Amino acid sequence: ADKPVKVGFVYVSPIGDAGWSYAHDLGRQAVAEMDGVTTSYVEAVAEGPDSERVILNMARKGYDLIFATSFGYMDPMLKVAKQFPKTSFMHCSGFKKADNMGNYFGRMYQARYLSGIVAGAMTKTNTLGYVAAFPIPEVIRGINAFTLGAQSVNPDVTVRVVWTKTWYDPATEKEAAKSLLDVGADVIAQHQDSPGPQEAAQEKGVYSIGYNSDMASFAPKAHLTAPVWNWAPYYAKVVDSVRKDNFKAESVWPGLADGIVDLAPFGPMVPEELQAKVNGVKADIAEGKKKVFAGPIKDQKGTLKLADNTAATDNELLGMTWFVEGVVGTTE
Amino acid sequence: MNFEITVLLLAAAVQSGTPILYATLGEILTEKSGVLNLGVEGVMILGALVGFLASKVTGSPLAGLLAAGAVGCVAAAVHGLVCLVFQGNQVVSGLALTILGTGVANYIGTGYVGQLAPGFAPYPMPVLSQLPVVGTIFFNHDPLVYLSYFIPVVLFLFFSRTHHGLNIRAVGENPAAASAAGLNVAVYRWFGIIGGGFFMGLGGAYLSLAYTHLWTTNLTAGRGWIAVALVIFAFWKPGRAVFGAYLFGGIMALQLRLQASGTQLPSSILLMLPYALTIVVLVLSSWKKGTSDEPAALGVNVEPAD
Amino acid sequence: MMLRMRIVKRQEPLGMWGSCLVLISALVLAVMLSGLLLWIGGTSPGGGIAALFQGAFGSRWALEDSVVKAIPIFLCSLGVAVAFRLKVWNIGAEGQFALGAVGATWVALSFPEWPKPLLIPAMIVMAMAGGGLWGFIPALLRQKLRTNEIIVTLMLNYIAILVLDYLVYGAWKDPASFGFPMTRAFSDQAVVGKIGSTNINWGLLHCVVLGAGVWAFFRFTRLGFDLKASGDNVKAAKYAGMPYDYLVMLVMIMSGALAGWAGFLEASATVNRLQPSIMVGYGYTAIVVAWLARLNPLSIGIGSILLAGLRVGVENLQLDLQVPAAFGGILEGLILLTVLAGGLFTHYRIEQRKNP
Amino acid sequence: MGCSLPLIRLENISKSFGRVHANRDVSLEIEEGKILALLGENGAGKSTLMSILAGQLQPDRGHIFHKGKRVVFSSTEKAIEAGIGMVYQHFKLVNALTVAENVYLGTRGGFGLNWKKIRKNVRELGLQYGIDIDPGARIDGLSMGERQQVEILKLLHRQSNILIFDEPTAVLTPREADNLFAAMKQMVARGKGIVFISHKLEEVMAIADNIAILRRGQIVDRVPAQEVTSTAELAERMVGREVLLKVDKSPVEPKQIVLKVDRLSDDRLKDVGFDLRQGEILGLVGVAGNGQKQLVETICGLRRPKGDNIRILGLEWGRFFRKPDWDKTLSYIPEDRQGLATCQGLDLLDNFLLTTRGGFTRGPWLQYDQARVKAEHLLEKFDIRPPDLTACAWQLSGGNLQKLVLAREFYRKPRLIVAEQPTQGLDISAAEDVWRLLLKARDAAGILLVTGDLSEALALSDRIGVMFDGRLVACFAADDQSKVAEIPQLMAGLSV
Ligand SMILES: Nc1ncnc2c1ncn2[C@@H]1O[C@H](COP(=O)(O)OP(=O)(O)OP(=O)(O)O)[C@@H](O)[C@H]1O
Ligand SMILES: Nc1ncnc2c1ncn2[C@@H]1O[C@H](COP(=O)(O)OP(=O)(O)OP(=O)(O)O)[C@@H](O)[C@H]1O
Ligand SMILES: [Mg+2]
Ligand SMILES: [Mg+2]
Repeated sequence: ADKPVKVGFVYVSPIGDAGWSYAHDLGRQAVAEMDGVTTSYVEAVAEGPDSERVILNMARKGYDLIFATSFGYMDPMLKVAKQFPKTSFMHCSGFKKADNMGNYFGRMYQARYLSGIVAGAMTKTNTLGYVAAFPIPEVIRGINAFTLGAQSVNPDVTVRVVWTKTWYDPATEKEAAKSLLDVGADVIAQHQDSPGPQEAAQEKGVYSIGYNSDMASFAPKAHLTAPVWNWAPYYAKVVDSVRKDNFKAESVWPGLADGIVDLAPFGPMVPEELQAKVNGVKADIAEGKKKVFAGPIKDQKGTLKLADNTAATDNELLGMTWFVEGVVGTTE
Repeated sequence: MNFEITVLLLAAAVQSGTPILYATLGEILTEKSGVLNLGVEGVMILGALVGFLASKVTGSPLAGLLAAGAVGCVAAAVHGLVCLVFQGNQVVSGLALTILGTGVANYIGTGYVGQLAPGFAPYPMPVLSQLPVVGTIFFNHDPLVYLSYFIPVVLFLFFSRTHHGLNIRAVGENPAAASAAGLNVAVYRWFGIIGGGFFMGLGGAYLSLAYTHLWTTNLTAGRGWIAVALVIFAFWKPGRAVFGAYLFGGIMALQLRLQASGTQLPSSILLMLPYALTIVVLVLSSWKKGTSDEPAALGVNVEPAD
Repeated sequence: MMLRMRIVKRQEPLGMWGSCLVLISALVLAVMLSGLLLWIGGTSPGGGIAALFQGAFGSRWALEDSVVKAIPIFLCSLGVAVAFRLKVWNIGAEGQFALGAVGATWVALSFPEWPKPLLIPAMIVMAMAGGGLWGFIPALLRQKLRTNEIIVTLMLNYIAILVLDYLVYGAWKDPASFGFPMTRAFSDQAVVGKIGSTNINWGLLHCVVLGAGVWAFFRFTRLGFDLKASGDNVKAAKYAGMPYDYLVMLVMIMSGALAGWAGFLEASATVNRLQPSIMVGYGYTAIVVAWLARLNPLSIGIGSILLAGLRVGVENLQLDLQVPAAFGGILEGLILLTVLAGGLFTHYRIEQRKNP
Repeated sequence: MGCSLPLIRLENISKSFGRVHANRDVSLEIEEGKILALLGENGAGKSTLMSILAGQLQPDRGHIFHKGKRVVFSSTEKAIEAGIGMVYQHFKLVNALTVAENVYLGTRGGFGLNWKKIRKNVRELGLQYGIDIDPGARIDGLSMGERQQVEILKLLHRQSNILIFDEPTAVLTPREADNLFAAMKQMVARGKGIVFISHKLEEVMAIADNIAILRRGQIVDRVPAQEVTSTAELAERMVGREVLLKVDKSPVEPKQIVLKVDRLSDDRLKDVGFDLRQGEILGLVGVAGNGQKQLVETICGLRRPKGDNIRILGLEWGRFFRKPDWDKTLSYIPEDRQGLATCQGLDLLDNFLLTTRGGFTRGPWLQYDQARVKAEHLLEKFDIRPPDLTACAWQLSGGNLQKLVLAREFYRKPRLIVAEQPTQGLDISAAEDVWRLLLKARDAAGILLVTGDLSEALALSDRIGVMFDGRLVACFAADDQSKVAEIPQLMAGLSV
């Protein structure tokens, strides 16, 4: 029989943020259903010393596997991993590894590209709005992928970006969306955890693209689709490997192919042929036939960042801090 | 930015200023009685949560609104208990109320995050909303915005035209004199605290029932503190509070619109605007002194009556 | 008559034991109330409080962790207390902490090769300058333009955090961080190390020295006396020829410098770099501690460890019993309110009405 | 009516604050149409007794009877309802409100105050009693005399029929006082009962029908006013021994100028100028609020003068205050001992150090040990009780606090003394001590004595100045009898 395992999760925000940590916690809940698996978590843990202490305490308390789900947990986790060689560690969104510590992330940008296609096809004003939290690579990458997707069906499209500097503040996010609507955007996408922007789009009678999970219930008339997270299968796989004593500290970055990211069901206003087209691209990406970041790609100033026939490496993607041509906004 | 966008900006200013306006008016009522309540943030967030929950359970946003007002009263009463009965320091009690209120709201609200509740939808005022410019700015909102137009007027009339308004001002200015005139100082201070809490609760509910229709942790995001600052900016006058709240709401809306229209300024700098401007405005308004209605006994506890 | 009791001001202040009794009763009441909340939430109150205590002080590690976390709280709180003594309501320790970290980081990034005995003091000086500047601005505005310092310090907190953001998202971003907002890790010379084999850094020693220094400053120096007197009665201070405006600015600079020092220690000793998550609200906790401790440095030490322990313990409560993080705030708020309310009994007596 | 029941009967009222027995078994009757004067030294318990009657304080024991019926005034509201109105020693007015608003404070009524009508009413009410005040004026713009009229208007508005005046004349010019007495006479003529508290014995003799004397919380004497023949007799009854309101003043040769004020003007002061020499006392008299406060504060460095019009000990104001020596310079004995001269929350040693700390400074350090020795000595010398340096200032009685301030300031061996109401709140024997100290200090210093008490000024001063409306309207030698006789008119601003 499999040995019983204790799995700990460290979250950067309260799981009540309905977003990033919430999505991971759905994964945790799925894992907790497995035989012999017990889970626990600590939420709202600041990156830095607090996280080191929390991870350390989990290790001391005999947790077999620990997931840390924010970039800033990387160095603290590495320190703890060296002290507890018997414990397995997994870090989300980083790049450092140890014998007993792996890292993982999801290629959300692939789903974002698909949502960009939908937005680009549905817009009439050729202006898309994007409410974004913090100018970090993950968000910037998403905006770029979204823009490339939109441009693939509608070369005239521009994407306007507003930074809120908050992950969850529904009122501010909604206001940010409204500011985009006021300058003519007619599809609102978001890298935010609250459905505030969805509401703004619905009230104005235009379209929106959600994030994290299916946000259709918040704005049924506006919600076209949403790139969503689905951590459960991956977490189950890792827990199972620990249970079977064959945990390997790997670096994985699964995408559409593994179902870790996906697109929420289309709203009824998305035409059949568009749906079919998107599904086609989705299949191509999943099969590796199509790369999202494939040259030629120019940045906002028109400098060529990615030459023809080259695809961005994972490291380039992880460290992306520039906007592609067609994005209006700054990365500062 | 063209004319049309400017009008939309002003409309946004009114809306994003409204929750702050409710809270500011509540704080003015409280401070007029001589009590400083720095717990606005905590009271607001409890109002937001309870308003949301009540609306969800009953299906009636109005019930939610009233529940938010009621919980605002209760939360503020904690401050009253500590300051009026136990003679605690008002500054610290207010801070504690913020910590406690935020904690309680987030604790209870954990299970409801990201859920929807019936709320107030935009309701363009018949006829009025058709007016050019003014219609868009003032009469194209939800009912709670319209309600907020009346409260400053009511408060103004209350303070200047009623006995109780006169009495509450006297209590905030000089409790000893008020007491000698036969007034029960404690009763008026309780009234100021609880009445103020009611409006703060409404301000919180505005966030979860009108501005958005959902609950998340830290929904108020510092708006309560802005309200405290605006009271000083408003010289304790309800009319100026309207101006201040819309100004602040306007700057928040403006910095987002600057971004949306493609400015190259870093977002950190733009986000500083509202806070920096609050300081600037505070400095400018303390420049010309004398017109402020600051209650002379603000923050001073009254020794228990013999 | 409805009320047969009346509240009478004490002629003599309540003695130390009486005050302790009041304080302990208040703490017990706060813990009982939050236990009640746990019980309503379906957690065993006894087990919950035990887990909390276990996580805070129950083992050597726990104790060390609590002490480490108490260090920045202590310094911020010491700073806050210095300002509060003069009845200047500095709510801005949070921002002063941020600017202190920024100042120290600037030195650490600009001169990483300097030898430790030079680099560390330079970092401290710049941290104090940064925090001090952030304290000086509200003081200047208060004395010259009569603006309310509560509001200004509060607004400056928001601004300071955005300044920090601006730097770590921009000019100071570590090129190797894959675009994440953090500076390069500090060089070894810029890091305040740990004491022996413990997890506690030498910042503890800074705390002891600074705490004793502040205590002695108020106790033995003339300037300290001036501050004490001005804090008790501004008019009397002016009467006695004390330069009140100058004292307010001095005290706010001191206050900010101490919070800035805390920012330096946090950046150097515990995080080893600057990143936005360095801001976890120590500056606000510091206010709570300063008040609980009645502005006395020794009590501030005890209070910081208590509150730090509370924060650390709450993590254990989450891990073992899945109690939401917000519970820590509830307990903190309750403690503050009950202790505040308990103050009534140290200053007043409740007695039976003699005349019915 | 002709019924013999008194309006109010107090029976065996007792009240203590901690260890202080403010009232002990006091019984008193207030009759219709009569003025009852309440006399007693400072701290005798007069205000306490009247505050109990007004519902501000609750008696520990004893009862109050209103027209023969027992009543309990558990709040001021109850007392007001029963027709009791009090003009407090320290006015209870809201400075930021207008006259009309203050008058209407506490009145019941529906919504919708019509201020226009109310102001008219207030004005008419005042005119009935010869009070002419703008009902729309804010209190903080009014003189002390006008404020008192507002207090009276409040009582009239409430139709109180038992009126209590707690030291009403302390802030009035002689003329204003006469007006007040006229109004009081008019009120008793309409059947109201009045309690009148004053330290000015002549006034009591002139207006009271009955006199009651309190000493240490107890009624020690009760006499009809006609039976008292002289103020001296009254004073003796009050203090319980013969009082000599005189000190020996031997002339001292004035030496160099220690204070020179030259045409000083600001928003309150107008062209004030005088010299003060070592060896003389200049008594500055005037009704409170005529610029004395501003003058004193400017001289003592709390307000900045406009220009170089003040020279202290030969130095310009700015130079002098840049870094004044702690000793042998200027000592200021302010009127407000609790709010200005001391820190109530600090102990006696700290309070001693407040102005003398310059003498105990070494480098950055303050030498507490040395200061303790000196301060112990002073406590003994000035008989300050409790003689305990660790006691806090708030624990001291008014007289002892003043002694502490004097001990501290004289320790500095000043060459210029500004003394403001130095004997206010002190009983007669303590006041005599202070007078002697001042006269003794005159040898080495010039003294500016600001006082509202004319007899004090006359007893101590070598020269007298009169202030009115920010001006020094007259300044003359104290033995110039013709000028002295004009002082009341000068104080009232009447040119003579
Ligand atoms: N609230 C109080 N707490 C403690 N002691 C008090 C209080 N009020 C008055 N006392 C004390 O009670 C005594 C009587 O005071 P009271 O004010 O009645 O004297 P008074 O006769 O009016 O004196 P004065 O002529 O100075 O006005 C004094 O010793 C005073 O210090
Ligand atoms: N307002 C007050 N609050 C608290 N205690 C007071 C107050 N006033 C007086 N006391 C206390 O009452 C005691 C006596 O004060 P009081 O002013 O009656 O003295 P006194 O008899 O008038 O003496 P002196 O002639 O020196 O003024 C003092 O020791 C003081 O502690
Ligand atoms: Mg009195
Ligand atoms: Mg006395």
